[in-house]
Amino acid sequence: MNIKPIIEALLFAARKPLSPKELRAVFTGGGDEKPDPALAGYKRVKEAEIAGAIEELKVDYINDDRSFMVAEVAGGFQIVSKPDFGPWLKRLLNVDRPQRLSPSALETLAIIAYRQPITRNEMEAVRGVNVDGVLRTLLERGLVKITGRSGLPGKPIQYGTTQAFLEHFGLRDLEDLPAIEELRRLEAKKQQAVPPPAPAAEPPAPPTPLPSGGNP
Amino acid sequence: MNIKPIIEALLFAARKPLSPKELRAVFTGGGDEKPDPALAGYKRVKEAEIAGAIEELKVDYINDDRSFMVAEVAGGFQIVSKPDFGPWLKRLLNVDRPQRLSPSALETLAIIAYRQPITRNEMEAVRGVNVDGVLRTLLERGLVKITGRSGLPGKPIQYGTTQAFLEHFGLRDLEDLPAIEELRRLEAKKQQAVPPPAPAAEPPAPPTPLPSGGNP
Amino acid sequence: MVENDYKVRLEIFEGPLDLLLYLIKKTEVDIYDIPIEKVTKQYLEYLQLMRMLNLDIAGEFLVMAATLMLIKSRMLLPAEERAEQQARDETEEEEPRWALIRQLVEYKKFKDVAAHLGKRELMQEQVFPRHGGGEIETGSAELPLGDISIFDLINAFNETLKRAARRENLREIFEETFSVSDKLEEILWTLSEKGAVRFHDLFAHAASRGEIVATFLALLELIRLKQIRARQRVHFGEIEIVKAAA
Repeated sequence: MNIKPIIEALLFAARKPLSPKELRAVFTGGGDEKPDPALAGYKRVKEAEIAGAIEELKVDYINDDRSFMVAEVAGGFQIVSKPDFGPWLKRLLNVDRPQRLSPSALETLAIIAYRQPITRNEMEAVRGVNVDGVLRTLLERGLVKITGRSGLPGKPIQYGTTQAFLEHFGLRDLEDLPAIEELRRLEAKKQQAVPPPAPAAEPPAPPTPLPSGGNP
Repeated sequence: MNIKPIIEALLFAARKPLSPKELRAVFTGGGDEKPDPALAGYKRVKEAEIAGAIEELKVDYINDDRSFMVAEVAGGFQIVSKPDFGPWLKRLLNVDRPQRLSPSALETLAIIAYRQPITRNEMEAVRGVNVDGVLRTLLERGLVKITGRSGLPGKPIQYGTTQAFLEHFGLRDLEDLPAIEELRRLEAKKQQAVPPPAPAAEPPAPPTPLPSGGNP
Repeated sequence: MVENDYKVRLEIFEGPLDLLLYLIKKTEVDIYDIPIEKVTKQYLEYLQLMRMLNLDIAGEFLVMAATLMLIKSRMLLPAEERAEQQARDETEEEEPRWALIRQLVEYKKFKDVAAHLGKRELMQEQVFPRHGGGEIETGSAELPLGDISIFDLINAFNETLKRAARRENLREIFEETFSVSDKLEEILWTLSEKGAVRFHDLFAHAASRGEIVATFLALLELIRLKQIRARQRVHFGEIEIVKAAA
């Protein structure tokens, strides 16, 4: 009946430092509605035994030169990474953070921001290339969302920017976008003067060959 | 210049599985504004070296009989507790792990996993029943996502599996599913050979009244 | 449409194909050599049983019954007529019996994979990452929001309709049919991307009254299914739609 491996697993997975008392409560099974019979043999584990096992673990990690150690924090024990690795872990957080947007993602995002609500075809008409992958990235990053459906034939989905978009770019609101008024006025004039530029609405959506599988 | 301890610290501290690529990004310091000179010596670490170090860690934990192991999940590596300690950890964490999936959810998920991107009608053709409710559950649980639209008439929505799907089942990647090659090939052949049979998808006419009982 | 979507389904079998597989297994025959007559008889008996138990029989079960009857009737044709029929089948479409067998074989493969996934799920349940897999505390705790009543929702909906009426004067009115189940998906998708969304944002770009109604029905349905919750910081304030806790 070796409790060390169990304690190791418990300290490993715990969300906070565990005191010997809390560890003991796990062994005695306090609060379990239907106690697992496999765990019943440990009911009489004493706090001193638990403290002893923790001590052994401490020594194990030192002897094996692991990158983590058993630390005593706020009256409890916790497995934490050694301070030496701090700079690396800081970098990891950077890597963990979503990467910067690609130029084509930015371009598409700008089109959406200024012309929302806008369908995929309309984006493609402006950019001149397929936007499937880029659009999916933007949706996944939460910068763009589905806002509804257009009244055009086939009722294509329309997209718009999100709150996260504003936050990401430090904008107060959409009006905060550079020269949006000017762009809009330009657009309005165009629609009045010339017959609507055909490309935007027309292209009967080349059956967009979707890249298989999800993207990262 | 031993990278193993660094990788151990990184895997230990990360909140999600890390791929060799992500680990390498930590070494090369991508995205660091003011690179720490102490870390500069590792810029040229190769993915193969990283994979090798991970392999060593794996063996270490096995030899030392630790309560955790290096698992390969969703294209990355993660240190997780061994399954043997599951009952203890459930007690400690008092977790209500997400409910297990129903048989029909598992079936639908299997079809999506192998045939993605796939439309709802295509799923129903394989299962022979409506998948509305099940599909909604899968979307809600984040195991499945919308990946785009098919080029078929009506542009039906297409679905695929997510990263969370791989994590939920502890799969390395989609290739980790049994006989995935075989099931995919079946599909490819069918599409070449015969026009797709449209079985259960569109029940023709009202369901014919049943003749009572079995007649010889 | 809503009722159809949520029709209670027979739980014992996952569908007609599942039932057929069960019958084939029970009679211990090769899937490629199904004794159609026998299996059809058993299948129909099962449907009878389901009726007697007052179980709601999904339409798919009835469609399959019709298919089985069709196959059976063809097999009863005299030999020469059958050959004729087969020739016609080859030119037109696949013989229904082979179509069914192929569907069964394919379905069975996925069913096997599903069983495999079920095992993996059980195994994975025993494995824990650090911090119990929970999010590490970020410190940006949400303000507690009070749950709101259905009346608050309807009020908000009224507001939206009024605003839409104003919009419709300006815009063209599109005759569209928005399906509730599409809206369900859009809402769930939006929430899975964003976590929460303001009530009005859901309607902000609605093109027509029909779309607003569809969206609203989808919202009610999701609340009923306890998949989402509507919350409000202050009375008559902005309503927020969030995913229900798992």
